[in-house]
Amino acid sequence: MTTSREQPRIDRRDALRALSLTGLGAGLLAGCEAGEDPFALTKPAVPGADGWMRGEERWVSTACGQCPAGCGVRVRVVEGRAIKIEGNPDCAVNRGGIGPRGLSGPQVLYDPDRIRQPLRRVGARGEPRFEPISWDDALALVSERLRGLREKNEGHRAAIVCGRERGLMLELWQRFAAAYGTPNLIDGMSTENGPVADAMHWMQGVREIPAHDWNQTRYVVSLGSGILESSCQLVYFARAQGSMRRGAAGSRAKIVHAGVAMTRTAMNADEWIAVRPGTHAAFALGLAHVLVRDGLYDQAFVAEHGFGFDAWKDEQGVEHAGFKAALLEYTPEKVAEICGIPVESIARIALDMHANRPCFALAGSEALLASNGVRAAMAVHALNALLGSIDRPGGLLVQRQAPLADWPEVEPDEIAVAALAQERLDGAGGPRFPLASSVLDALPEALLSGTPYALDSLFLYYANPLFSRPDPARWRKALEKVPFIVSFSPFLDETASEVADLILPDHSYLERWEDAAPAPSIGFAAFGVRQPVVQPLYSTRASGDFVIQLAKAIGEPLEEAFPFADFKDAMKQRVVGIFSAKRGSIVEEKGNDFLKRLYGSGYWNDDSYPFESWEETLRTPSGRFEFFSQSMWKAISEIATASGKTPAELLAAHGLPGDLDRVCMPGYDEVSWRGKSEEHPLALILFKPNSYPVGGGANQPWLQELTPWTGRRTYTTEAELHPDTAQAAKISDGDRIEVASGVGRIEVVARISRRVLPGIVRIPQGGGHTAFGRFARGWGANVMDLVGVVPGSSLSGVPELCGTRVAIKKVQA
Amino acid sequence: MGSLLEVDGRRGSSELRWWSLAVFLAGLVALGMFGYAQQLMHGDLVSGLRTIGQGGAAWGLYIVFDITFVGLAFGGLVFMTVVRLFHLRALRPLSRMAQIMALISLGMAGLCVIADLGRPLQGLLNFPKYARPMSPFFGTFSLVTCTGCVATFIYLWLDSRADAATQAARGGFLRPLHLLMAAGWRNTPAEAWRHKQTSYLLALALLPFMLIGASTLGFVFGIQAARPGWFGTLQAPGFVVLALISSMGVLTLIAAAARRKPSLAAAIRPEIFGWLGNMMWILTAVYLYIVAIEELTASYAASAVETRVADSLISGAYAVPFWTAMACFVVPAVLLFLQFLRRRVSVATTVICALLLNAAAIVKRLLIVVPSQTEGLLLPYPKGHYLPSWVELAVIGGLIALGVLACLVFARLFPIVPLITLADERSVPHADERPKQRASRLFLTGATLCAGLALAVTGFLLSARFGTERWQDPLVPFSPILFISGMVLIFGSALVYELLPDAGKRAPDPVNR
Amino acid sequence: MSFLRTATRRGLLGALGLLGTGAAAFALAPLRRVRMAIDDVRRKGRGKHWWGMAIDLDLCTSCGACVVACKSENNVPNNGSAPDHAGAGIAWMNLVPKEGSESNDPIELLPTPCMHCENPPCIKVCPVNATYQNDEGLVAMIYDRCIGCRYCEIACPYSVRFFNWTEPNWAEEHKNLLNPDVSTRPEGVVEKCTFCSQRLRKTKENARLDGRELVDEELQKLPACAQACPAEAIVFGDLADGKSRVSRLSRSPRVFRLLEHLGARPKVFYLSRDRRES
Amino acid sequence: MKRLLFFAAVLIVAAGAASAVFALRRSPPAIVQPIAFDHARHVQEELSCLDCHKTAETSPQASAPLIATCMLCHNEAKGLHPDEPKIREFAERGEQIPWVQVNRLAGHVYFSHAMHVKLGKMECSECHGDMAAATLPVTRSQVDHLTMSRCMACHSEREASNDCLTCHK
Repeated sequence: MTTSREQPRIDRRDALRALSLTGLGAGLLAGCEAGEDPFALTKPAVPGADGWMRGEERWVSTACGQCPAGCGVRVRVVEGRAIKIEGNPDCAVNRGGIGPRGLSGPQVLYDPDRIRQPLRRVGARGEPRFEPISWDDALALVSERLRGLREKNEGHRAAIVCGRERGLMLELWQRFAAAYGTPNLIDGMSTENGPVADAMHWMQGVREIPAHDWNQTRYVVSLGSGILESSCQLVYFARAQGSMRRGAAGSRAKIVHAGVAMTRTAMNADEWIAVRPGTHAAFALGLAHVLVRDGLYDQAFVAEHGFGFDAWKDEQGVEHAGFKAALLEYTPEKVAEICGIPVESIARIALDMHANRPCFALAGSEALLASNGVRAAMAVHALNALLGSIDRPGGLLVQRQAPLADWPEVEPDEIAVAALAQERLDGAGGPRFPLASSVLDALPEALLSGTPYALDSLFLYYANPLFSRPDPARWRKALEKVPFIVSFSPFLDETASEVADLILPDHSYLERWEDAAPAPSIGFAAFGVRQPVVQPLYSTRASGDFVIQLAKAIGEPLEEAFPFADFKDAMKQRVVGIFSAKRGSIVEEKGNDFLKRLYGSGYWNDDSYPFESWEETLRTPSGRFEFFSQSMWKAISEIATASGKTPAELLAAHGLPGDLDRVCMPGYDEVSWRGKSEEHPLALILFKPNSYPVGGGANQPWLQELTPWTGRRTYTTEAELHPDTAQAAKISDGDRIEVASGVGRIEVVARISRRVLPGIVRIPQGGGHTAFGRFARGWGANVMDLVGVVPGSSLSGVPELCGTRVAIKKVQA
Repeated sequence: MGSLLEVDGRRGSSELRWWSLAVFLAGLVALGMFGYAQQLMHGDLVSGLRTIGQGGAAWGLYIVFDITFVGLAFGGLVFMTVVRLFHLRALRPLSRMAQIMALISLGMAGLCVIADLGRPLQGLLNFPKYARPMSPFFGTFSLVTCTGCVATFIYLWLDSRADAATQAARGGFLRPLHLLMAAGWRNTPAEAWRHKQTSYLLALALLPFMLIGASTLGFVFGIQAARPGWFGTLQAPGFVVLALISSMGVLTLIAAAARRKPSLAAAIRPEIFGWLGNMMWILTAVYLYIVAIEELTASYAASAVETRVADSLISGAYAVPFWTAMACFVVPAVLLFLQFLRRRVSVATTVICALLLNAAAIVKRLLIVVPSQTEGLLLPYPKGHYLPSWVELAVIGGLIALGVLACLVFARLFPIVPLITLADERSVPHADERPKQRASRLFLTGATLCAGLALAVTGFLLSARFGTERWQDPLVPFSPILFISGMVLIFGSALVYELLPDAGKRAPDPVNR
Repeated sequence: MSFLRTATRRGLLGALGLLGTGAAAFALAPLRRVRMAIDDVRRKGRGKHWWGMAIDLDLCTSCGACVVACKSENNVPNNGSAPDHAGAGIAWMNLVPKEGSESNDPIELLPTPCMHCENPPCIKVCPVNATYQNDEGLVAMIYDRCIGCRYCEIACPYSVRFFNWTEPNWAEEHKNLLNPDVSTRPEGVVEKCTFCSQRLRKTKENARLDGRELVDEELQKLPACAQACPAEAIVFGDLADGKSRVSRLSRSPRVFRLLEHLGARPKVFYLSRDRRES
Repeated sequence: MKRLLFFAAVLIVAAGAASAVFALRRSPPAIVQPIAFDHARHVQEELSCLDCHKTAETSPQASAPLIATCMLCHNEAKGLHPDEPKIREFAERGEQIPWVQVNRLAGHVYFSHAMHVKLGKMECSECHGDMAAATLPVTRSQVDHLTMSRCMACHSEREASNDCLTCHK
């Protein structure tokens, strides 16, 4: 509910109309208004509609593109218009269910503020003044620039930001980068899901977030995970949670949520353990400690498939302490003290977990997106190993990939090879971020300092850093330094409208061919096809097609690296693999029949998961589950030597205690908060509400009018405060308050609630757009203004979204 | 310019006063129309009303003033009927004011409802089509505003024939109108006798009829089980008493205004104000008693929400207006009571008390309508709040101005105080022995009456969907109209009885003499 | 003179008595009709079906899919961010805090569609018959009759009736996604959940065209909200059919209904392990 | 008196204006079809309604045929009708024939051809009149005369449901 009730403004025209209306006039006019049918509005013309018979209706299967989950959907198309989206029962991920994001698809397709043709900036950056240009001109423009760079042997001065974590579009960009020759491809995995994927990478040798066997598990410990509001698998988790809840109490699986707030996840859990921000890892280690202390951990698994649990010697015969020893310090008492929870709860939960195996623990952004993120993720992962839940029924699974055929190998020419050898701009894999694969948030610093080299061209695919990355102001400054920026955004988002020199609008996901590799969830392999459900509304172009055309336009040697007619063709070349594998839900003798069925049902999946296939799931140097990550140890030592330092020095340079062994094992470090506790006493916890799909969604009224949390205020950004916190600052519910950090300040509405711990300010992402269309603009505040970009302390370049301290004060209106 | 002239020496200044006042009121009306036009264009969004449960109230000022005006009408009618039935000669000078007040405020009430509707045009079309008696609105709308208007008008007309005749005799540019009103009044004993009869019976019929009308408004709220604070048996009586209070108040004001004219000052004696004052304090006492009972019951009630609403009034969000209203009830009541004890009437005091009481009554009605919507939510929706927007205020202001203007104009065109009382009824011949009646007169009257009754009953039953599916159109289209016209006929029979000309020897026409 | 007075008195008394009784009868008539209406809803020879819904709160994660699905299926207009639009929003299916609106920290959210009460308070008060209950227990609007007096909104205990405070402002492009099977509502009418009667109609007609009876399986997920629900917490069906899933759920020990004490007898059944009434 | 007359006059004028507005709304302008289609001629060719209005038995809409259907016969000139070449012109341009929908129902009305034709066993002519005799294209709605009361009368005599939700959406 609101307090402001301003009346519509009345200008002279209104007044005149009003007067003309008064009395009899009013009556007559009302009569005329009844003239055109109020019960059926006439729809605007859309391309291809005339090919449909009146009232003709088709259901087209495709894959949702609103978030990485890749749910299968069926779209109801009437007279060439997409009317409604429903879940596709054939899809193993959502089984006919569908979430609010997926349902809002039509509002993406028919957003009134979509970009309708390629745009070139006229006039200065900052103000959104563009001129439309033809696709051919645009292609020429880009290809010439890129060719020019290559000829100057400066391919590395082009960078690509691809907001995808997986899928063929990412691979296509990687292919492009490799063939063209630039090391600077930054993918989406470097963002929220980074730490979990890293933990998997260092301990299991698979850089991907794990899947979980919800159907068979009996106990789940969620460490600040937002599975029911912020995750990339909302529908699947909701379904899984539902399936867990069936059956009488006792036989039902339990969920325990340890976190700083009563989130939706906590709301639906059986128990909420309120731990202090950033101490989730300690809690996990406490549980592990109890399990080990009482000998309740899966000794068989540790013995057969574990590495570095007990002390061990490396080739040089140097003795290394094991994880077991490291665990000793995390006694329940100490952990309880760190987390601010009753001692008994730790032992209780630990025993419960052991009693109710199979069980697993999973951590979420609130626990991981801080300086200590990766080790925290490793701690949780280690806990799962101790419970013997790795690749076992009811435990953690490694998402199997569909048996796609490979594209022909790319042979980079020497120009490319030379460029690829260059140091990455974001410092990933270098002394700056030795453990990172790519660090999006490191770009601003690199661009501003111009080291190691100045960037010439930047390609933004599914990336809107000026809104969705920490410290947009800094990004703005940094991107000013880049002479040529291309955005593929279908909407005029902040980045596109403010800094992009060229906008090549992508089709909406309901208009293009694409694959949909579901984010890890079901475990077993699945492959979804995203296909056009309606004819493209405007002269937009699928970015996949554009990349291929670009490669061809640049010419030698990229041409032969891209032997595809278009992206659909490229995808088909991969799908052949599934066809020839002759397994899973679709098996056909003839390739065309296979394709027909694939496109018909929109999904292929092979719903058998081979448990305990260790060679698949443990790809570490030791071939075992590494409590002590040798690959990490190796990586750091090598990078250190390469930069002529000892590992200890390298660590010191990052402000870490110099013990390399310690770093390579799971553990709990205190969060190195941004901002001193004196002037910024409160911890900022931000989260993605489930009305926040890929690319925002603030332009989808259906999502925005769904309140981000269990409150009612819409079209505003609220900060959730504990009554004590509020009282201390003399703030009451509904007040406008200013939240300030060392980086910036925003104005939000206070929401007093016992559902957060004292000393915390919890704010959802997604508000405060300055562009992005009529529905998104002009309400709420962007919490990213409070968060700083990545500092040096982190080895993996984790975006520290939950590592900021803030202060609040009431805004005197 | 009939009645003003001959008595008033300081014509010029009074003229000026009159016109300036009229212009001012007209301006208010125009503003109201402008506001309403806003509402027509932008929808009810321009009002302060919003969805219940999403922080708003769905009913507000419009409904409040609908209640107020219906109340005034009811009170006016009660006054005039009581005066007539019990031959309260002393109060007779006010009877016409009361009638006018009733007539005009009935119109205002209708307009209030229209203003509240989301689709006024549809309302005018669909109500006569589909109206159903099961909804209390049927009562307020068809009974009160339509039938009440007609009945009151008939009474007013018949009652003012004699004066009209005298006016017509005086000539002036309004002569045709006066002649029309006089409807051939010849001042014969028979006519006088007949008029006594009709006015008597009419009064008798109107009283309970309007009682029902006023009570249905109470039902509108009383039957809402889902709205704590409304649900209860005391609503109807409460509404009735409150209505009487405010109408006595307004009557006092009108009388006081009329009294400012020297020619009338004599007729409207202070005792009249004494009587009004007494009525007011008695009624107020009764009303306070009712309120006390309601609040007491609510605050003991088991239902948490019931108590929440009560508390919001007594100590919560609405405490300030509530207690102000209470004060505005108590203080005047006490003052008037003292006046009663001291047996000395001060017109000024009475007027001030009347003003206070009316303000209190309106606020109280607002406090009946709103809190049950904003606080009385049975599901844990967030509380709502309601502030009238300028549009609502403008529309209501316009309506009130319209009412006053109508009063002024009438007072200007026609004696607001029956001339007969000015002349102490000397001109009315005493007709003690009953004159001979024409059989046809009685027959025709009876016929109309019966026809009316028949129409009304059938119309009622038809619009109640007897014998058809509840959702279907009534068997006979526009059956609500049948009902209304039936009621009109019932009262119209009075016209037949009185206006049917006598056969035989014509008495000399006093007008065209 | 004396004669007149006596006559007057007698007449007065007599007439008063007469009119009094008449008045009473007149006043009571509507109420009696209401009673009858209630009764014949009770023992109504209901149509073949009696539609109802069950919502399992143990499965529900309050993700809001039902809310959006409903808006998308039923052409519910967007409210928009304009400040004066606050409180004018429409959501036939809504998430309502189950506890503690006072302390402003709800523990759980209830998906709240229209309860399609067996004894609906809203219908009784409509002055123009613009809303009614059909033989299968659906409480529906007749938009063309509605005059927008909002009396039904006031009468509804669950606040699930919504008034169009202004002309729905569809962006021109957004008109493309309007569902042709559902009429758009003009300014000034009240609207509400229909249990997706248009989908029900389509299913019925298809069954008839195939010359078969309706089967419970095709009904369970019939409304848009039930179809979307990822946790399959919402089940629709025929309460008259004792074997249907919904009627089985409606007999579960976990079941409760909202504000049962009002006697509206809602046909939406909530299931929850701890039967916390709101 | 004069004033009374004046007011009366004003009222009459107002009423007149109002009724004029309503009258204007009543009669939409006659429709001009892109091709002067001759139903009678086609019926003579032994074509049944369902041959072109294919979905009349299976879906709510009877649907006008797409140009592909026309081209089945008109791919080479029959030379019987001055407008015939237009068909091929449209086809060559890859366009559909922009037929104008004549029979429109109010936005809140639902009508299913399938139910009426297949289950109700109604003849097309019952609502659309004798198209077999129509040599000129339809330019005015054929279903305007189908008022709600007539629908309901027919429904009750054929024992079809008269529930509002049957035909209103």
